Amino acid sequence: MSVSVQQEDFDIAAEMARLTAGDADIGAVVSFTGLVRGTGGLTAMELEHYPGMTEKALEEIEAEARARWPLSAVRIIHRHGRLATGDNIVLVLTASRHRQAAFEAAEFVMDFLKTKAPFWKKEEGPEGANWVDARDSDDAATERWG
Amino acid sequence: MSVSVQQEDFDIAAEMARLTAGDADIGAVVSFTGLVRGTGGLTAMELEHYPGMTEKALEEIEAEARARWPLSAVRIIHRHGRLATGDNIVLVLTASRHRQAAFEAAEFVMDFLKTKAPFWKKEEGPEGANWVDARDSDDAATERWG
Amino acid sequence: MKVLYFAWMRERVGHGSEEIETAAATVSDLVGELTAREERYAAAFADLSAVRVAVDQQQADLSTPLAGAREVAFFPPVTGG
Amino acid sequence: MKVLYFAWMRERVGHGSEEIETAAATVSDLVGELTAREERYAAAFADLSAVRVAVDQQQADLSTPLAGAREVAFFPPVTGG
Repeated sequence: MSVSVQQEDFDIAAEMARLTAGDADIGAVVSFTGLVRGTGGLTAMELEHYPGMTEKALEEIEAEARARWPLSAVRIIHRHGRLATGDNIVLVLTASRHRQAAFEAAEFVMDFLKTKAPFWKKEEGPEGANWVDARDSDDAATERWG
Repeated sequence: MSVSVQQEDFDIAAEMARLTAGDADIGAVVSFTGLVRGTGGLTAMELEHYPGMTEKALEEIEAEARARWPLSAVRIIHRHGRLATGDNIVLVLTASRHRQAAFEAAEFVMDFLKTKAPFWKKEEGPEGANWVDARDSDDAATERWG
Repeated sequence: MKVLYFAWMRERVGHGSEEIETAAATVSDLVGELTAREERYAAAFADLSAVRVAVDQQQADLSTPLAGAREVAFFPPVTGG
Repeated sequence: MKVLYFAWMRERVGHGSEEIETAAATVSDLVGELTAREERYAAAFADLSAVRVAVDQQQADLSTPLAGAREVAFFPPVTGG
């Protein structure tokens, strides 16, 4: 199972080991880890999602990445629920023979995840809790993949 | 110490934990792991390097990346000596507030490492041992950074 | 038909899920019916440029037909990752 | 001056390091002196397009002056990562 939406934290070393096990053709693994930033006095966040559609969206994102790059393996884990500053939010792993495919596919997955996967962040800081606005730069990042 | 040249394997989870510890501004960590591929019946390789110059080259590569992107932390570990199929060769970690800087810096470090750091691979396969030729695509990848 | 609301749309409407009887032909018609109901719905849909919609868990828009649809979800632009 | 050889250049020359007395003004002069010595040096430097050089651990080329240099290294294009 290459896509997971879960409350629990993930173990990047275990995920990488599982990803590359038994495939001697993998020469490059890229990981992206997203963390809760404490900028602006933020102490925690609540991550809401759309159960059912979220998994479907992540699977579509993975399929699209596999169609565009020669990938040996992909793993996407996105957490939901309450997360504190410094906690992991998301893990994307891409494995390929060569580094360029792995790098580009990981970036692609993150760009699409930011704009297509139904997650919403509510940040808790010194002035109360606020829903995070979508960033124009994320839309722009997604558009560059055509 | 953000640059290491060593025979021993590395622990990506421990390295990531050390990289992000105590810095609440990190929102994105990208890792690149290079592995020994078993393609073409390769069973092992010997990785020779230039002690002294290697460390200097990696430190220059790191400094160049930090000058180009707003990075919170960088870690480069390159192994040398005898490595078997599936073994780790290199680890590059980049941490930043946002994902684009972390992705670009990790790619940049790898492109420069492939063309500027004094390492030479001798692969052992069914037909004996052979020094790996430099790849034109690595030179091209480095040139795109101007 | 099941109608879902997420994030601040859920908070404005006051609940995350409801079953409704509707003959709305499109998402746009459904939005019209909902906003006519009560002030809290009107508040949730006040700025349609900030509202996204999925029909049966597929991205949709105001013109998407609802014939045969079982689940419609309204939410703000996503902010995951 | 210390002269180092790596990878297949080391194998062709037969050793990885040597101390030499030289008055060579540039890397190019030094290559000329070495290749004139013995066949194994000539073999190592046969294709100069495949030879890279560092002077005191800094990337250099055939025209780099050697005044004051303590360490010169010859090697093929790098293949790390």
